[in-house]
Amino acid sequence: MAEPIIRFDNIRKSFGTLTVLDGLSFDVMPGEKLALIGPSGSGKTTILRILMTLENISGGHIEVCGEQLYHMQKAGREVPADEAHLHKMRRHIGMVFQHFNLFPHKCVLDNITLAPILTKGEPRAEAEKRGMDLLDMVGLADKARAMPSQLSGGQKQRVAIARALALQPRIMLFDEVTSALDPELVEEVLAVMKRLANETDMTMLLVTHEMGFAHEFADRVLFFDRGHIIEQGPPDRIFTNPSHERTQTFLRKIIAAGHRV
Amino acid sequence: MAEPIIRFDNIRKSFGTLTVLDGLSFDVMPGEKLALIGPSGSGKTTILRILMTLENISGGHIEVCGEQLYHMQKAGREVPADEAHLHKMRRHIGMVFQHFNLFPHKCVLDNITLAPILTKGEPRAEAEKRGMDLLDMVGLADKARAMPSQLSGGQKQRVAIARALALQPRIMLFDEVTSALDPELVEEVLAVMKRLANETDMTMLLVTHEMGFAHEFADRVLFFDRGHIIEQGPPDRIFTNPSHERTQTFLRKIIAAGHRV
Amino acid sequence: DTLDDLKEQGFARIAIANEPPFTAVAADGSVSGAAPDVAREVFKRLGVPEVVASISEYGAMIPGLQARRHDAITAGLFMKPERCAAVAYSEPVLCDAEAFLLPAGNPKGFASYEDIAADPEATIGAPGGGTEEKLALEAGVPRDRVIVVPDGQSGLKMLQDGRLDVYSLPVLSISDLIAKSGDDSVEMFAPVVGAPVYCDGAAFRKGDEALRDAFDVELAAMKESGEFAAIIEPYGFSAAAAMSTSRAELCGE
Amino acid sequence: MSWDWAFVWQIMPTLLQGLKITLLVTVLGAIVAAVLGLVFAVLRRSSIKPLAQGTSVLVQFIRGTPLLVQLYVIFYVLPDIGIRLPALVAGVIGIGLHYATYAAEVYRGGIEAVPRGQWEAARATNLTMRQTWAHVVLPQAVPPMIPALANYLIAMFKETPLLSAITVLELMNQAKSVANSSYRYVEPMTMVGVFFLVISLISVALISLLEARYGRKASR
Amino acid sequence: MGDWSGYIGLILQGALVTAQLTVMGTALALVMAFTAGLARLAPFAPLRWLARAYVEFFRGTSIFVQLFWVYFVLPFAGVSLSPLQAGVLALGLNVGAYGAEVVRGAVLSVPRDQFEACIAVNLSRFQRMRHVILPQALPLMLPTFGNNAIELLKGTAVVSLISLSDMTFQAQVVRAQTGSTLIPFATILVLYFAMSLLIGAGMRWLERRVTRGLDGVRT
Ligand SMILES: Nc1ncnc2c1ncn2[C@@H]1O[C@H](COP(=O)(O)OP(=O)(O)OP(=O)(O)O)[C@@H](O)[C@H]1O
Ligand SMILES: Nc1ncnc2c1ncn2[C@@H]1O[C@H](COP(=O)(O)OP(=O)(O)OP(=O)(O)O)[C@@H](O)[C@H]1O
Ligand SMILES: [Mg+2]
Ligand SMILES: [Mg+2]
Repeated sequence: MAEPIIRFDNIRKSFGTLTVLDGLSFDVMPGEKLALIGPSGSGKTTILRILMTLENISGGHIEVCGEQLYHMQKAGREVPADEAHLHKMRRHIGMVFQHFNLFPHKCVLDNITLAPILTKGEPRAEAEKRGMDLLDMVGLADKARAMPSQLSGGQKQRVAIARALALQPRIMLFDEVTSALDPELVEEVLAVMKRLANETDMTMLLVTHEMGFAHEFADRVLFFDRGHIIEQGPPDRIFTNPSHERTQTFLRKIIAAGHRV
Repeated sequence: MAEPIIRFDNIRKSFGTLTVLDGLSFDVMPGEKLALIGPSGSGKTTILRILMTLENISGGHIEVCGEQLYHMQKAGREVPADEAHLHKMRRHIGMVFQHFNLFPHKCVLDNITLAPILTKGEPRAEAEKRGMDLLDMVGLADKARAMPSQLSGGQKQRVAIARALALQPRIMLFDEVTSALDPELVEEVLAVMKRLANETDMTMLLVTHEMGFAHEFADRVLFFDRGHIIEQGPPDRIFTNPSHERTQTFLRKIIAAGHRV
Repeated sequence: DTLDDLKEQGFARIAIANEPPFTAVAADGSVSGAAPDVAREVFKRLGVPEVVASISEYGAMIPGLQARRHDAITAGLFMKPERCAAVAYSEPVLCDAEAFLLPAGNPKGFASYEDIAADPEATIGAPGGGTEEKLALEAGVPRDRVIVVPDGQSGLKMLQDGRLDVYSLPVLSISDLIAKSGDDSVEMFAPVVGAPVYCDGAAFRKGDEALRDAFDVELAAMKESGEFAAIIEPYGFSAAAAMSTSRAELCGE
Repeated sequence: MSWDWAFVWQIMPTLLQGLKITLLVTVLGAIVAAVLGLVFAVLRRSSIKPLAQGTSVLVQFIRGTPLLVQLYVIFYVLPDIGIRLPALVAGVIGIGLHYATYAAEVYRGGIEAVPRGQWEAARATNLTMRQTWAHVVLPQAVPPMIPALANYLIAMFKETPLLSAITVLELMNQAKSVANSSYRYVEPMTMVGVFFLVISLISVALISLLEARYGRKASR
Repeated sequence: MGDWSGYIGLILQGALVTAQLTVMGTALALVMAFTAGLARLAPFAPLRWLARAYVEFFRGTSIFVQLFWVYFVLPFAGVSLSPLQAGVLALGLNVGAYGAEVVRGAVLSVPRDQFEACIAVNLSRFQRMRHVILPQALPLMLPTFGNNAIELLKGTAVVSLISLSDMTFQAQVVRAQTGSTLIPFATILVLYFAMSLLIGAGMRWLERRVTRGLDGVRT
């Protein structure tokens, strides 16, 4: 069997006195599509942010693509990773945020090409060609020169996906990417992500409240509560026949609130 | 047959050069529960805001409880309503907003009693007694002295409902009152509204994207597109067998986006 | 009239400068010095028991008088024909010659305002709106080499710091500055060649001539009796000088 | 005392001479303030604690004491320790230093106004710290600062009369000197007021143009 | 010359005058700020124009010119004020003009939602302002008011130029009488700084008081 591409080993994470993750361990295999679900505050976002190195960890080890993420070897000893190491590791990972976080002062195409040009030294012409291909893929080739403020939420999010893809990461993180969107605009974003899931072998971690989509999208579902994996398994089982009571309650509530599964 | 309690007569509303409503007419009977649905930008919110006198109209007449809303008689001639007239008419109408709009500097009970004390001169003790009854009804009697910032979204919205009810209006307006809530919190708000719909004979206008709830709640559904009523009728017919193609498309999209009907 | 008003309120408001020995402010804040002492005594004789002194910039004195903020200026504001046109002066009170404050040894040999005008590098400091500023400008020192210095202490400091080549004030003011500084790197040159001896008087508002005349009467009596000399001579001023000239002469009337 | 137009015309050249100095001081002071302000802002963010705190106290001290007294100190006290600045230079440094503390505040606010999400997006696209500042943060932070900085420029302009206290012959000092030699005060002082009012009204109008321009850009 | 304690006493007397000017000037500035700030939002246009003119004039001209006018020119119109009154008036009107913009800005920055909620519960214009808008706007104003009060404190130094014996003025007197430059100026710098710290601390205390219960609302 192949090696895991992501390995959480006994991860602890506190904010001040609040401990959010306490000894969390799990692996993700290359190409796997993972859905992280669970009640508000259970730590789903924190997990993605830790992977993206937006938060530091308080304890434990994370391995990404066979290398330590937060640690490195120096003179034979393990020391905390420095900025250069983190920079190197971030190449593997891309993230799409709930609130898009597009660069408002740059047009759509520049949003996409900025990082390839700056971080990989791609020639502008080449970066723009690839950028246009990506825009094509997300159905926004005609908006290349638009400013983010001129786009709808759904369009913004599709640009954000293209921006993350432009760096060709091996792992993509999606944090409630549709929950800031008007209901009618959700579908266009989900469609792009579905294509992505089917057509590439990228590893994907998805945090969502759209159970229906999680069902279609994921190979494996992890149900979190208070920082712990309460249960996990293929979506068919988790959604139709959850073994744990807390999972059942959660799903019932979500359904009652009008989200289909 | 009874007189309508609300009568829109040929209402026109423009924002600058954009005409949102163009000759809109419809009646609402006392006690009727109306659901307004339709795509984003079709003018649903605008209709509620006009009724609440948060926007002015550009043309036409509105009658509320048998009196003109935006016009009054002066020396036998019809003139635009002044602030005093609007103040008088607003007694009939209450509104609950998408973002709750609680007064953040007042505790829950004060939020509810402020208006009865100030606008109706109710004695504080009496207003507070009624306020507590209302809090009881929305299930928040224990939060009377909490500040809004200490409440969850669902609790805030229930307080907002109680606040609107405190003035005992004959007409209640609800504008997407659950769409700013976390999915898990939606149900508690809808439950309160369902009770309200069943137990009182208030006239209610509801704008929502929760088709399932609209179905249960409404006596009549109005489907709007671009400021016009495309079709209307009992929810059973509109939701299961819409006659108009645009209604069908809309409902299909909403369902695809994960909202149950 | 004004005198009756003053008698009634029991005090007169006088403007004084922050320039020893014309004025002195003690550590407890009480005001003395030659000019206020004379004014106090004369007003007392006029039936106005108190004077309330406020310290003011030279430039602000005449507008303050015109704006009825003061009833009189007793500040070493020397009589000159233009000033005589702006205010009503009493007979002379304090007389003094002009002096230069210079680096010790007077390296550039300045003896007159014309000498300063002739040296294209030289800068002279003087109080804004004061006599010395006028004399320097009249002698042909260009505007940008006449530095307006707010007070004597600043002038001394600027000279010590080498920002000025010359600082000009009346003799007694300069000698007071030197005495206080205890600094022997500076010295006084006096009297300035070609500069007249000036005398100040109490200055009143135009229109208050009646008050001025009453003031003159008492002042003359004090000069006569020797009380005048007794007040001003301890400060270093000469009573004889004041008595040897007159307003008519100084104002060029 | 009545208003005399002929006198106004007569003193105009002198006043304009003073206005020239006033504007010069304003511009030079603004440059000092802009640069020193950036230094203050950066030092306050420094990871070396004593440096950051020391700067913070210094900034607070300068902001908490009157410019007039600071000018006195720079001009009259500094020579005691061998620093002898010409009046104009002392004035520019004094006013520039004073307003640098305000500029530092604007810089800080502008930088903090860039949403956290922008820093995070920059990190998620693997930009380095320097690239994040140059391509993401500063381009968004600077335009909204411009109106605030311009406002301080005007405030500075209006404080230049203080420099008369250290013998700089700016507009106010020229007016005083004209008044002192003519015994007419109303005209010169009023004209100084008119100069200030006209120039600052024009500047305020320009600023609201700036605000409209950059405000819109910033709200995207 | 050696009588330092006496001269320090003189400076302390000046400090008292400075404190007086600051307190009274701030009081006037507050009144002007609310009057003009709310007038700028009034539904009656001439009132708005008047407030606007006041604000532009006092922000547009320099405090020096205003002080000179109040002190030397107003008397020709028959209004003669003591130096203290003149100082309070000029400082209060000047800082009040800046404060008016703060009041206006704070009121406008209360979310529109809150105005709308008031209409929906049928509060009158006055009730809206009094019970909902101002209580929320006040915490937004306080930090800037604190800064304004410190600006006003610093502005008091300028009144030494109209012969009011405030702290700066007394320092000048002490300097002329003793010949020392460093000591009087260093003393008053420390005193000014102490006063501004005091104002800052007072404002923070006030802020804590009025924001109590609003935690989580204001960021
Ligand atoms: N920067 C922070 N400082 C303090 N506490 C934080 C911070 N970020 C997150 N938390 C806390 O950590 C816990 C987990 O938060 P997290 O955002 O990971 O939950 P989540 O599962 O993503 O929830 P949601 O579904 O609401 O997004 C919560 O209790 C949250 O309040
Ligand atoms: N204050 C305003 N100024 C300008 N245009 C406005 C304003 N308010 C609403 N509109 C426009 O009027 C149209 C109708 O808006 P309205 O908010 O009534 O739609 P809606 O049906 O409530 O949509 P949604 O489902 O998105 O809430 C939209 O095109 C909107 O952009
Ligand atoms: Mg989350
Ligand atoms: Mg709407």
